[in-house]
Amino acid sequence: QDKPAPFDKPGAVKIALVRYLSTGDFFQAYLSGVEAQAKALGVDLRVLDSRQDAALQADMVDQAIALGVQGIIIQHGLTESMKEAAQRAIDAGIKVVAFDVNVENPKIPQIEQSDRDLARLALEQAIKDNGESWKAGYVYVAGIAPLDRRNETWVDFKKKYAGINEAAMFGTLDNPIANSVANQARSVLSANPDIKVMFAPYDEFAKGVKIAVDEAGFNKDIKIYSADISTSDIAAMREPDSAWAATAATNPAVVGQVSVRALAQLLAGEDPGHNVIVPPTLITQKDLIDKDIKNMEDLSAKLPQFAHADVAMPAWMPNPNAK
Amino acid sequence: MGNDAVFRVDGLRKSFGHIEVLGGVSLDLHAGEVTVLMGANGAGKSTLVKIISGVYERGGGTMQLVGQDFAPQEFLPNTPAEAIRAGVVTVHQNINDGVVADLDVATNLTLDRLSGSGAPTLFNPGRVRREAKAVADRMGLAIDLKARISDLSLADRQMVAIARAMAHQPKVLILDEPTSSLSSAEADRLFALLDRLREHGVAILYISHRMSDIRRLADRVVSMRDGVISGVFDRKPLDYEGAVNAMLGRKIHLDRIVARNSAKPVLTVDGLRIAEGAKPIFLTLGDGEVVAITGLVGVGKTALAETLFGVRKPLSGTMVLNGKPYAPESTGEAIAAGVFLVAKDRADSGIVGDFNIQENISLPFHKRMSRLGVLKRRIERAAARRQIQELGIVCRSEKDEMSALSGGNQQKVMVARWMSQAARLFILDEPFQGVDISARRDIAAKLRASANGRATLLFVTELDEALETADRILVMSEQTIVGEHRNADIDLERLLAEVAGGPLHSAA
Amino acid sequence: MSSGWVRMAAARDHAIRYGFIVLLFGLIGYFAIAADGFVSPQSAVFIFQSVAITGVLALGVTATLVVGGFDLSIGSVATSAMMAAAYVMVVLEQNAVVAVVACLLIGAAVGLINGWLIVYMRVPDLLATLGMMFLLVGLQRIPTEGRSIATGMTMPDGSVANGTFGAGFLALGRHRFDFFIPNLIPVSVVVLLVLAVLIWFFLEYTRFGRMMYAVGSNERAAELAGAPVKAYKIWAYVISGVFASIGGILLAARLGRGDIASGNNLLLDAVAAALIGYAVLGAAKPNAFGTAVGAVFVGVLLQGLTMMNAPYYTQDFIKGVVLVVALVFTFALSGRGKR
Amino acid sequence: MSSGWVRMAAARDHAIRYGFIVLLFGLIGYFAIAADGFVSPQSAVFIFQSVAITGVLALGVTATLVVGGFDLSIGSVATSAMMAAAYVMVVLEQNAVVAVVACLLIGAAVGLINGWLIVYMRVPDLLATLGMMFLLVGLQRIPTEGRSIATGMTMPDGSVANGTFGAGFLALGRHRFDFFIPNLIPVSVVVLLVLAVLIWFFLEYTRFGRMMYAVGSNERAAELAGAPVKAYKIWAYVISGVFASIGGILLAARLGRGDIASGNNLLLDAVAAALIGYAVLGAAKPNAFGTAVGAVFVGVLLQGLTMMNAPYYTQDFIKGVVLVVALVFTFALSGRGKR
Ligand SMILES: Nc1ncnc2c1ncn2[C@@H]1O[C@H](COP(=O)(O)OP(=O)(O)OP(=O)(O)O)[C@@H](O)[C@H]1O
Ligand SMILES: Nc1ncnc2c1ncn2[C@@H]1O[C@H](COP(=O)(O)OP(=O)(O)OP(=O)(O)O)[C@@H](O)[C@H]1O
Ligand SMILES: [Mg+2]
Ligand SMILES: [Mg+2]
Repeated sequence: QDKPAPFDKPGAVKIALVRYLSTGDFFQAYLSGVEAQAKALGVDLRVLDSRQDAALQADMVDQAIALGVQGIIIQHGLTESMKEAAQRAIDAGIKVVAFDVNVENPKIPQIEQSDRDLARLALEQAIKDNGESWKAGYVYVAGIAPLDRRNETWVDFKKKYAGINEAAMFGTLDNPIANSVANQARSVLSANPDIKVMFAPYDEFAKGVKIAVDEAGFNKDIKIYSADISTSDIAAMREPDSAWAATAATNPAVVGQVSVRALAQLLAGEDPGHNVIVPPTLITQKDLIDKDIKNMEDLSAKLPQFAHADVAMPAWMPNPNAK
Repeated sequence: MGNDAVFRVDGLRKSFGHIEVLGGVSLDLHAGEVTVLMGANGAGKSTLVKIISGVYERGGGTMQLVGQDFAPQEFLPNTPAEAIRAGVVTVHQNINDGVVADLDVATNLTLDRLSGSGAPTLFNPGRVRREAKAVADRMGLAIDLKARISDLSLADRQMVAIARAMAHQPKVLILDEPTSSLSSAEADRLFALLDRLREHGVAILYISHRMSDIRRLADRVVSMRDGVISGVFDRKPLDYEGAVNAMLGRKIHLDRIVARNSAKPVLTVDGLRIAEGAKPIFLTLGDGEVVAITGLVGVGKTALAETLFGVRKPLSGTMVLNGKPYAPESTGEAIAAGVFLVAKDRADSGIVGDFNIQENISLPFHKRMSRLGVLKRRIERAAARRQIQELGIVCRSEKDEMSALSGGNQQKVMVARWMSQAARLFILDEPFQGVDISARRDIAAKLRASANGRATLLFVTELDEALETADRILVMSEQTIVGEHRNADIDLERLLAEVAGGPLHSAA
Repeated sequence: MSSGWVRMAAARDHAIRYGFIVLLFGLIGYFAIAADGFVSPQSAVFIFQSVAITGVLALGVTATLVVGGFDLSIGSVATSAMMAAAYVMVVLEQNAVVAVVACLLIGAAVGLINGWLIVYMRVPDLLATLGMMFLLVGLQRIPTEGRSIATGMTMPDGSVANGTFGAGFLALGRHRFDFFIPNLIPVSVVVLLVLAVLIWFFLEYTRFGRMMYAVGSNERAAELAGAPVKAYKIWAYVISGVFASIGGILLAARLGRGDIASGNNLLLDAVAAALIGYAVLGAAKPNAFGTAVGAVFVGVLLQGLTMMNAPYYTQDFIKGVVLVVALVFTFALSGRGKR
Repeated sequence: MSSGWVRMAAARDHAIRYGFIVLLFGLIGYFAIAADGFVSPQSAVFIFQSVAITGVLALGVTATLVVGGFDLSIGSVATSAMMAAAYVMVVLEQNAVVAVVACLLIGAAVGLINGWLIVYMRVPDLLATLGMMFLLVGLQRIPTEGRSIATGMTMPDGSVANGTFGAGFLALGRHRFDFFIPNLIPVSVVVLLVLAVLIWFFLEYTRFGRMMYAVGSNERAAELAGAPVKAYKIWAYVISGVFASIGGILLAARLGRGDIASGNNLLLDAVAAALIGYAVLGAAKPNAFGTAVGAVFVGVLLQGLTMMNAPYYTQDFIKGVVLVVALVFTFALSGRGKR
């Protein structure tokens, strides 16, 4: 299929991915999605990794400008530090998209995995499984943007369903996160053995909670709802009598692909729209067992809505998943 | 005699960088003999000892252990452990290299057994204490075995290190200035022990700058100069003067001191009490006067020195310096008032190891050598060079690291530090520790020559040092001053009685 | 001296010796009243379990503190061992024994390299182990290009890794021994206790341990007394490395996968435990018993606070305050203290 | 001695003195060839900017290293200062000057407390500052219950904080001075350079700095030479605290908010820079020039690797390897080296 300029000449386009977060499976999968789509499009990708240094990330945008790239993907970061940097890129005539960081710029499409939707899907499943009133434990660390957004949904749900009783809120980002959260969750479970539902809207949290629930021997009495997914999460959910009931997730690789595609559309003179939302998928324990899903590949193969999002997908766009 | 050598050093060489320190040293040690090694500061004595004991690598030459029951064997220790195992045991010059401050006396006394390969794996505190007690008893050491070394005086630490070395039943025992911080009573105990070891056929190499030690112990004297043996004296009676001349390469002559009087008082001490239950001290020091205070170890000499220097507070009493009340709150105030102290135990309280000679000398006088807080290095360097010249410090340049100096030269740097500026009251606490005879006389002469314009107060345990240096000699006992003598017509008997805290003390 | 003075000094000595222990029991008493369910065998076991991994690391770092060194690489050694265990079982499809041996070898090797750098290359301890820390944090991610290791994962080359964590290996994290109550004591707690007793005995009651203290206090004197100082120092780092790798094994067994993590928090918590140990029984020096008590102390504090619903940041705060206060207490009173 | 031997010794001396600098230039040369766009004024400025904050912290910790101490709290002082700046401006709605003063006071206060603990309470340095670190990590989150501080945030009590970061304050992070090229040099780089020159001059050329080295080498000797040793030690921690708070101010100005997740790596990176400084010019001791070079070295390395598209984990790995190799080189050859 013919691609529009400037993608008609392979290697003519240079783009940069400017990252805030990189450590962990989500970010690795996101990067692989970006790489796959960039390869499919035949563009030259530079990865600039600020390793959670927000100030450095802003500088890296300038560095990308100096490198003469035509497009920039900003992956995570802080509004305050990235807003002006993004504007500088626009001023330099560079096309920019931003994933999961609001740079408050009408010219910059916002790619989102919609954290509110993620939390909503998981919580709706919790209501479906457990009714409208239960005692809950909640894992949350304030100050982390996606967790803050997921928290908003939790707050809304608590308002909406008066029967939800939040007995304990805990959480930590001390690494290894799962290990530290497991320790906390154990303490919480000793203090509140009657908790029925654990809402852990980040899979590292959920893994920790699951370890604690198993160690306390409560795995048949408690259900865990979370967000995000990885191969090891699938294994944990599939264990016999696993307390981990459901998770809502977008495929980070798909989000990566969408990020590149939206940028490509901008470069080709098309408009991907200001909010490019990658819809989340609810994944339940039952799905995994019934469909015999063992890893992320199976998940993509057997839940097509997870494998591919028809977002930012004009006809000329090569699909990196196509074999 | 030469045929029963048990240890033989032949043509030993050593260089640091491109400076040759040992230029082919040959030496025999004989069973049942004390060989005294004499040499000026920096002659290379400690370096030789460190090679023999496996601390330094040799640069050339051979060493041999010879025994009646075995063929001569090459002796090439790569580590101190190997030397000890072969029966060559050393007490090094730096006392802090001999003991582990954080551990108790018992463990320190048995340290080498604990690290020996034959030792039982388990550490049984009871057994260790029993072994330690045996070691201590042989030396007649009366130290609490449970005490931590860091709570002991330097003399006690030295005794612990010596006791441990003795306990090895060594074939060859090397002692590098073991008495430099011992009192005469402790030194006597040491000598008695060395006599016993000598009878048992141990070959002993003894290094000292103290003629009294040397006279007491020597069977043979070997002189060393500039890294080579410059004389061997084994014909009785031993020719000590010849040995000293051989080690110095010239004759030294002793000028008799002409004791001076002073009219202008610089410091007046009135009823100072430095310890609970001690009698008050009264003292006047005059301009141009050199006063020595002597006394046994532990009688409060250092305590008095530190009180004068503002390190400690007196329990009661007043001081007047230059006609003004003087009550220093800190060492800084004392220095500002012109009171300087050359502290004893240079390694702990004098030398800044990371600094070179120049920086060590200028240390207390930064304020005078700087403008707006910025140091004037040219002035600093000039002062250092002047002192190196004046005191004859053996070094390559004023930029040398302190660790590259011999012990005696390190001590000279400490004296040089405080001589580099004019003092009103100049206190020196054991300033001759480890300094060779000629250097000691040089320093004493410098002190006397520059004495005008200040009062000089010397704390020495060795009476000889006081006699060589001072106009007036005071005796301390039980934290107070018990006697006073003009260094012209001294009643030595009375003085020694005072030192020993004898009848005079009870009469006072 | 008046007898009043003597009595005061004795009281002060007691305060120094037992102050920290009293504080610990006071804390336990407080939580027992304030937090439901704090007092139970399970809760006690759990406190031990929660500090088992950092405790093991802390015991290792104690060995390096004893010889006057420091090991900043322990956190990364633990996470490297965890990744290695997962890699060996999941990617290389080997069994649990191979995985454990591989981890221990890694720990020993890192310890040897650290020791060699410090002893023979004369690199200062903090520097050498900091460099090692960065190196390992990077190295452990290279084989999987930064992915966590779990059964079924896709490798960088696109193949799928199908090995699994052996049951024996997982049992290290999950099996519980009966002790009066069935299924009470997890393996990790047993490991902690055994290692604590071992290293305590080693340091206090063998000549090697004593010599390590001598080396830490005065290296030169120990050497001149004939001790193989270099060997002792290297051994200390090997102990530290091996203990850290045991911590990593426990971590892998508990998590059931190889998780991307820097291990910085493991490092800090372990160091905190070892340093708190200085204050226990007025030792004012690194010691294994103190380290173990320090680890338990932190565990009690965090368990109690979490049960009382204190948010994580107040836990950090209180941990800091208690640390500072406890230590001021010990060191200011004892009047010793010097690293 | 033969002249050949002398020449060899001289060569070794040169290797020690200039080895690290040569390595740095070699690295720059390599990246200049291997990575497009590495050589440009912008790139150079960028390298400095990327290490400005850690560099400032590293300079501060150098002061404590000089007096023979250590400060583990610098990272948390920086983040506390950042949070404080944001709190003062956003929640208390004060201006930039108040915010800056508040930060500096916090830094000085923490330094004083650290110094007091170490000097008067005789708590070992690592211990005191580790406790302080935990304490601050918790404390800085208490006022907002762990939330980041940004204009329009909801406070725990439900009110909305409406203050903004003053333009003057933001300029600290964003303004660039002209230097041949317009808008070239950011404020943070200027701050770094000015502080580096200041502390370098202070340590090398003033009597206060000289005495700090003396204190670090032999405390008792310094005291007997008339130095107020306690005051010097406390000052060192105050310098460290104030520098860390300046780092925090720069961080807040760059970010434009008080972000709880930022600043995690500051401590380790700053310590790495300060320790690399030991190797520069063969100093084998803490020194300000070395620290600055160390910081730039890390900046060059990471920038070059980033430009060559090396993934983040290989960057850590290479950082560790280079650190270790560079230091072996210096310390093994120089034959000094002892903390
Ligand atoms: N580590 C070193 N590096 C360089 N030079 C050194 C070193 N150690 C000793 N020297 C030099 O070697 C020479 C001999 O020193 P040594 O310590 O053996 O003297 P010594 O005879 O024991 O003197 P003293 O009576 O003062 O103890 C001195 O000039 C000294 O400066
Ligand atoms: N740290 C200490 N703990 C207990 N007693 C001490 C301590 N330091 C000194 N003393 C005691 O105080 C007294 C005075 O000691 P000081 O060191 O002043 O004696 P000195 O006459 O100077 O001895 P030296 O000849 O060794 O210098 C002695 O009885 C000594 O035992
Ligand atoms: Mg000597
Ligand atoms: Mg004295």
